[in-house]
Amino acid sequence: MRKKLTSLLVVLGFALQGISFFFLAAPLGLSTSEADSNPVMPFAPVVFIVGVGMVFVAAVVYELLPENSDE
Amino acid sequence: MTTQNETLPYEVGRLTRGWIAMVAVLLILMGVGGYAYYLQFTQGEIVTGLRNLGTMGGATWGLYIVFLVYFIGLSFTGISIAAMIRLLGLEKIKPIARMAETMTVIALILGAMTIMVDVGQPLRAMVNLFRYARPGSPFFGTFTLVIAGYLFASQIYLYLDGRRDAAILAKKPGRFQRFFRLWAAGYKGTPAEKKRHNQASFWMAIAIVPLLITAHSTLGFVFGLQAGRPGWFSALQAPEFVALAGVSGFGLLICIAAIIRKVLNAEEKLNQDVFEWLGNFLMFLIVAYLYFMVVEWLTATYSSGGAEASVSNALFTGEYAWMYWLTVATLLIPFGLLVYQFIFKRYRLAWIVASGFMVNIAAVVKRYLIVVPSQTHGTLLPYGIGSYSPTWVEYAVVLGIFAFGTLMFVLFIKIFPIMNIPENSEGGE
Amino acid sequence: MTRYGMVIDLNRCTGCRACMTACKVENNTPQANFWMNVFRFEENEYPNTRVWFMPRPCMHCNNAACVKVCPTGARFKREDGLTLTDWERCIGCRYCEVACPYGVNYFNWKAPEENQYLDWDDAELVTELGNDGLPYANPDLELSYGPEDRFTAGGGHYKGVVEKCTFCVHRLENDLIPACADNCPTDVINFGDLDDPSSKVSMLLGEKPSYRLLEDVGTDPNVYYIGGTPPNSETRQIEEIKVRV
Amino acid sequence: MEISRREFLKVSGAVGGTLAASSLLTNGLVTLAAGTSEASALTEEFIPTTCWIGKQDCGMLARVINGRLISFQGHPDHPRNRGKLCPKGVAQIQSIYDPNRVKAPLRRTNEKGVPGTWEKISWDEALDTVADRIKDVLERDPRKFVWQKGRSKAKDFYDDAFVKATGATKLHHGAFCSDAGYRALEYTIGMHGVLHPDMRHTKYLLSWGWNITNAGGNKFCWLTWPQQLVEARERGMKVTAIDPRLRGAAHFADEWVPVKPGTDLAMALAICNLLIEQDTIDHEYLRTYTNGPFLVGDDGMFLRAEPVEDEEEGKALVWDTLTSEAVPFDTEGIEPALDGYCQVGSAEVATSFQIFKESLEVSTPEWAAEKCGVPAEQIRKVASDLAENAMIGSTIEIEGKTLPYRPVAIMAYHMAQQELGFQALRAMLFIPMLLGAVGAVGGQFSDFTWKEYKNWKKFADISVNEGPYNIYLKDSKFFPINSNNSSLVAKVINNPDQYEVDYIPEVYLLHHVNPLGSFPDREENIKAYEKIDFVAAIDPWISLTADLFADIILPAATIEKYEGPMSATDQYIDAKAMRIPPIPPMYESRSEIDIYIDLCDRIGVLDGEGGYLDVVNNELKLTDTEYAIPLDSKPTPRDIFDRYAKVNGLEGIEFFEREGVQLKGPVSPSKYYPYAMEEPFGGIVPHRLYGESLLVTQQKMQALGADEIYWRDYTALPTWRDLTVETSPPEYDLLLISVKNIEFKQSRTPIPMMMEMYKHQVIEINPADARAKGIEEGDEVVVESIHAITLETREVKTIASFRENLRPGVVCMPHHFGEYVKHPWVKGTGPSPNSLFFTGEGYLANTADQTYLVKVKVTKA
Repeated sequence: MRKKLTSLLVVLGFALQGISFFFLAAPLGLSTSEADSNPVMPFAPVVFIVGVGMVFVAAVVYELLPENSDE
Repeated sequence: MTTQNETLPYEVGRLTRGWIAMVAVLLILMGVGGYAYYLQFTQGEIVTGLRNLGTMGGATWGLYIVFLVYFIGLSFTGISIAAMIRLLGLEKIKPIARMAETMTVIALILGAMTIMVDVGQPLRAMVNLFRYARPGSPFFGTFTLVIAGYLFASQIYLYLDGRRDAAILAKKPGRFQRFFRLWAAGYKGTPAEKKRHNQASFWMAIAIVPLLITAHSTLGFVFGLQAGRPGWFSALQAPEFVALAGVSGFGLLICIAAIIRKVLNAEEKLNQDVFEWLGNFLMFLIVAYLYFMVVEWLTATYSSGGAEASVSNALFTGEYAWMYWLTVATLLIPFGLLVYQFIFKRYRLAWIVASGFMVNIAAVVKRYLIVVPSQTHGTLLPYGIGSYSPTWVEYAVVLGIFAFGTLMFVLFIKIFPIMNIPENSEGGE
Repeated sequence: MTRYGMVIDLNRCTGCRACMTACKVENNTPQANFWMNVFRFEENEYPNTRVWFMPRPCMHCNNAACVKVCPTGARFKREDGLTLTDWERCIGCRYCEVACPYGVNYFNWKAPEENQYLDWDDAELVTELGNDGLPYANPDLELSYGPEDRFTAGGGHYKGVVEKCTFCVHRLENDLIPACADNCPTDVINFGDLDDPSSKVSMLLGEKPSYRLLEDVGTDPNVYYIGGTPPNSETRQIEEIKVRV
Repeated sequence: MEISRREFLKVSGAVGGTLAASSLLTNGLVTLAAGTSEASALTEEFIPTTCWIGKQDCGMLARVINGRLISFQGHPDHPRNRGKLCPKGVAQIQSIYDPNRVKAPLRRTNEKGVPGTWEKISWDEALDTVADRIKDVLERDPRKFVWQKGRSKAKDFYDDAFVKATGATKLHHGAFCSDAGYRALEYTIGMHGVLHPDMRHTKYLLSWGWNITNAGGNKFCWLTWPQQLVEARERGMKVTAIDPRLRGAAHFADEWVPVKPGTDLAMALAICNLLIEQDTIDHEYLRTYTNGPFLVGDDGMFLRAEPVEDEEEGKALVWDTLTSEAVPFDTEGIEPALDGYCQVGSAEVATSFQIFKESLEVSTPEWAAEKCGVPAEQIRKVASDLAENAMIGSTIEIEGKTLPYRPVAIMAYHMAQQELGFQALRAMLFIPMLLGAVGAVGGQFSDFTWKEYKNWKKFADISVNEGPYNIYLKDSKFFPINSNNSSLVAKVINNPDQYEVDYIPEVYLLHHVNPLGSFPDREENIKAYEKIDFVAAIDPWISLTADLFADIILPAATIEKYEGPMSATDQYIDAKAMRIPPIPPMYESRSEIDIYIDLCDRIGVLDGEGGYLDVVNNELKLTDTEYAIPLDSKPTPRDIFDRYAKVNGLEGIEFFEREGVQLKGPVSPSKYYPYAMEEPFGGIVPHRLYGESLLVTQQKMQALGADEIYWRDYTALPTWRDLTVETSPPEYDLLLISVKNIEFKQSRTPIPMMMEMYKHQVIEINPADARAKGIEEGDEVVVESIHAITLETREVKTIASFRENLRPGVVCMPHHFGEYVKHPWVKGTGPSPNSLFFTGEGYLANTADQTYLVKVKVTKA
């Protein structure tokens, strides 16, 4: 459970970073229109930061979360 | 009270007269910095020495950006030390791990502050950066990875690493007991917990090294990707930034460690070995950086013409030459001292500390030389030579930020042990 | 598709700087902000001297360095080729300014009302006009333009925000050409659609050899020059515009 | 006038939503849009008017929104500027609203001679004070009332009316401009103008001291000429710049002849010599339309026939080659000899052309090369280029008429202001005359239509009277041909006995003129003003002169008034324009016409015959029409112009208020080309190649005992002599000239936007000269000038600015600069070159025209 949650956070964190970076934030590459200057989703950078955060929060979760009863 | 305080290690909670005086001085400096910033905020950056490139013949990035780079450079150390302890098993430098991590956290906060004092619309920036930040901008990395990710990661590191000590301190009654208990978050020091902490730390160290490289490179990219700015446009910028970050960070860490050793009379804990290791490590970083400088110098002078030459002439022989050669001197002298000690194994603390101090001068001045001359002497259209000299406002604001950082550090020292508590004071083991 | 650009015929340029004042009046730009700048150059030594002039608007590059580096998308490209600044989004980091190889960006170091040449708050003037501030303020600048209704014209020239040549976006939307091109006494500055083969700018480019400034930087500018050669390292400015606020 | 109502409501909608949230986030700045969020429809108008800042009155459209001037743009139909404006034209909007304008009539409250302190007074009080003083002085001695204007904007009928109604002595700015050139052309070909080409056809242009990129040439203040030049260049016209400084002609010059300042006469003579030597001259023109064939006796005077009937003197004789005898020049069916000698009676006499030819023998290219400091080869090249391009003998068909085609010409204007200016311009004019280019298609022109100027006849017999003289020495033995020079007037006021003047003026009325700021020899002028009892100024700003010496300042309106009518021709299209106020006069300022009417009313010279209104009627050709201004009325300016419009067949002033410019179509070739006229050159022939009356004048001056310095340049043919400035001590090794920069030339006031582009005075210097003196770019330097005769020195401090486009040995400082007006934007801008120039003997041409040439030394401060 603890390890799963940790793994989940790490995976999710990286996923959020990736999704936000490549799909939600303003598009990469040559700008040719007004739309290129806007994030696809407002506050997409926050998602990215949350993603970064989650990866490291995973460590906290891993350390702090009590083990399952089977331990 | 006194009894309680005496029981807490490293003068945590003990307010000496010297400490209070220092805090007072820091508050005054912050006040001056705050007033200067108030002027800047209300009147605009007209109160700084910054001006537009081109027809205004100025530099639009100046002291603030210099110190942004410097502060973020300092943050290199905490994380890298922590990572090295885990990954390379360098147990002997454990005593400086926490101060390094603290330095990292504070440096990153100061970095964020310098960005805010630099931008023209700071309040807007706080919203718009989160709302609109574009991955395409090299600044994206600075805002997200460096300021947010890096800061968050180092805080977590600092936190997790401190749990053991917090748990120990939480056992002692006192004002901070609740705080320590909260920090410890149920840490009991069981072998399972230790194991888990070691595992977590190890994996975090693994995760953090690429972040470390990326973050410092990102800052290098802020400059290195600009094809239109002679002196900046270079693939070398990113690795140079990583190397100089290390140099300045380790240099400052040596200074801080030496001060703490003196103030806390921790000669035993912060022994010669620690400094020797730091000195040697700094030496290798300086070697790496000097290598970059030589490469940079050759590239700039070998066949350059036009604006590129204008910048390099200004750097090596012109207006900025004294700063450039000061940088070279403040790198070569420490290098010489450290190599000498390394070869003859005759270490002197004072020399190591002096080296650490000198490389920080080099780091600040070199950042100035990265940021400013390319703007004043590097216009590709013949705008002519520009000029920039910081005003008192900029100095005051930077000093205020420094004072704020120092204040955070000395406050932290008073609420949490700045070094790991020795094994013997650990109860129940 | 439309791609606005300029073709500047240096053979015709007298270096009179009327484009600069036309720009300043039209866009109410504050002191020391020259969205359009005219270089006056001198080359070689007496008696083989050459004197020539070169207007420098924003190049409205296709591959604009400023757009690439802008952290917030305040500097953006429009589909019609304009490179504009959204002065409501700009945070004033000045990254665009250091990235731009042409030196066309101007940060507002002061509040606009303190930077408009004369004391427009003079009591008698205020009585005469009924309000303070710049008497000849152009109301078009305060409007929003484009599909996203963004504030891209001169605007208030806010303190702490970067601004630059807009190709007079507010005029374009009213079917007028930029003020500099409109006023140029000797028709040096030609403005039009580079993608339209029948436009004057395209025809000029077809007829005469042209160059763009700093082509090797890779910015792919939309401003072309006809006549002479680009400035080189021997080109010196005379009567240079060097004004600090 | 085009009015549109545009919805600005969009603003409130767009900003409203974001405003509340973002007001904090915009760093405490509420968006401007918020201020107009309640704005409803704005009324936008385009009011046609004319520029006020320069001299050529370009057509403008004033964009006015809700009664507020927003911008000026060029009037698209105006021939002179075709929808464009110069930088000052656009920027003058700042001057209209300038809070430093004189806002109300002012009275001085401190002593004169120091910067003024002023109190506001009512218009009534101000007008009464000024009118009382004028009335008083007119009653005692009308000569003591002096009126001066810098430059008349538009037709000067209302100035003239004031001068004529009051009998004031009128001074102006011409002697500082290019009047020496005007006098030379008036004398030689009867035209009022200097030299300009027929830009549609010219193929080779000598840009002689023409500052193409900054200053106007002949007749136009700037914009029209560059427009035509650029078109001519695209057509293939070649340009050779004869100029010590390439900055003016810039890249428009194909060749640069960096002549030494003041030696243009030598250059012109050498070119004439080469043209004659090569025999690339138009014999036909010279024989038919000049006095070249006139026979000249030993005394230098023409041989004349016996006077018939009421003639004062007989007609000059020429040698008819058909009959081989001397006959009056206008005898029908003769073929006069242009050159050579002939036997008349017992004497062998030469034609005046022969004399000219012989006089040129010394003027070889090598001789000129030494004087002018340029290689002889360059001079030869100019002469051969001229000869080659002149296509002597060719013709062209223009609107069905076959006309001579000589596509070479000279553009010269302000360079006329030099010690030998009058004769230099005559010699320069001889070049197109020799080529037969005067009035030919593509050739040499000097005015828009070929019409006689009053001086043509006057100069046939120049009056030289005995003293006492008036203050500008009109008809004196000192300066018989006289462009009245107010710096010389200052000298006269300071030394009346020396100039045989028996009074000094008491009352000055200065109408937008600033002698202390604009004219050379500031010290001389200051001393003179100290002697003037009462000075009143009509001006929108407090000029340096007013600040030091005015007792009363009357605030004039700038563009916000009716003024006109003004010519709008570009030399090819005829048009008339009018200045229409786009907004009411700012502050308490008033139109000058209103001011003059009120002054005349108070002085008592408004109505009645010979009064102000009567003269206005005459000048506007209203007299004896149904639109004449009733002499007992007090018309408004709009009313006057309404009558003017109606008498010219228009509906009224509304026409101009709507259209701005009245287009009259292309100038007919028969008006433009003198060869297309019914009588070639309109009968203003023969052109005075040989200046017999100049020689007569010299003799008259000698007879009255004038010193040589005054009469030595009154020679029948232009004769080179060494310049007075060259006798300065050798340590003063540089020649200072003044130049114009477009940012502030002829500006009536500092326009901040323009001042910003040119923030500080500099002295332009060739780097080689500077480095030899240890001066580096941007160094502060002391410039010290010396008077070659009196050895008086003057100095200013300024900044060195390096120019490779400047001839070594020459330095220059921009004109119209410095603290010439009370205005924050001139503070600390540096000195005016006027402080370094001298006036008076040695520094004036024989026509009293000012020179802008002085020897200086430049040292590092």
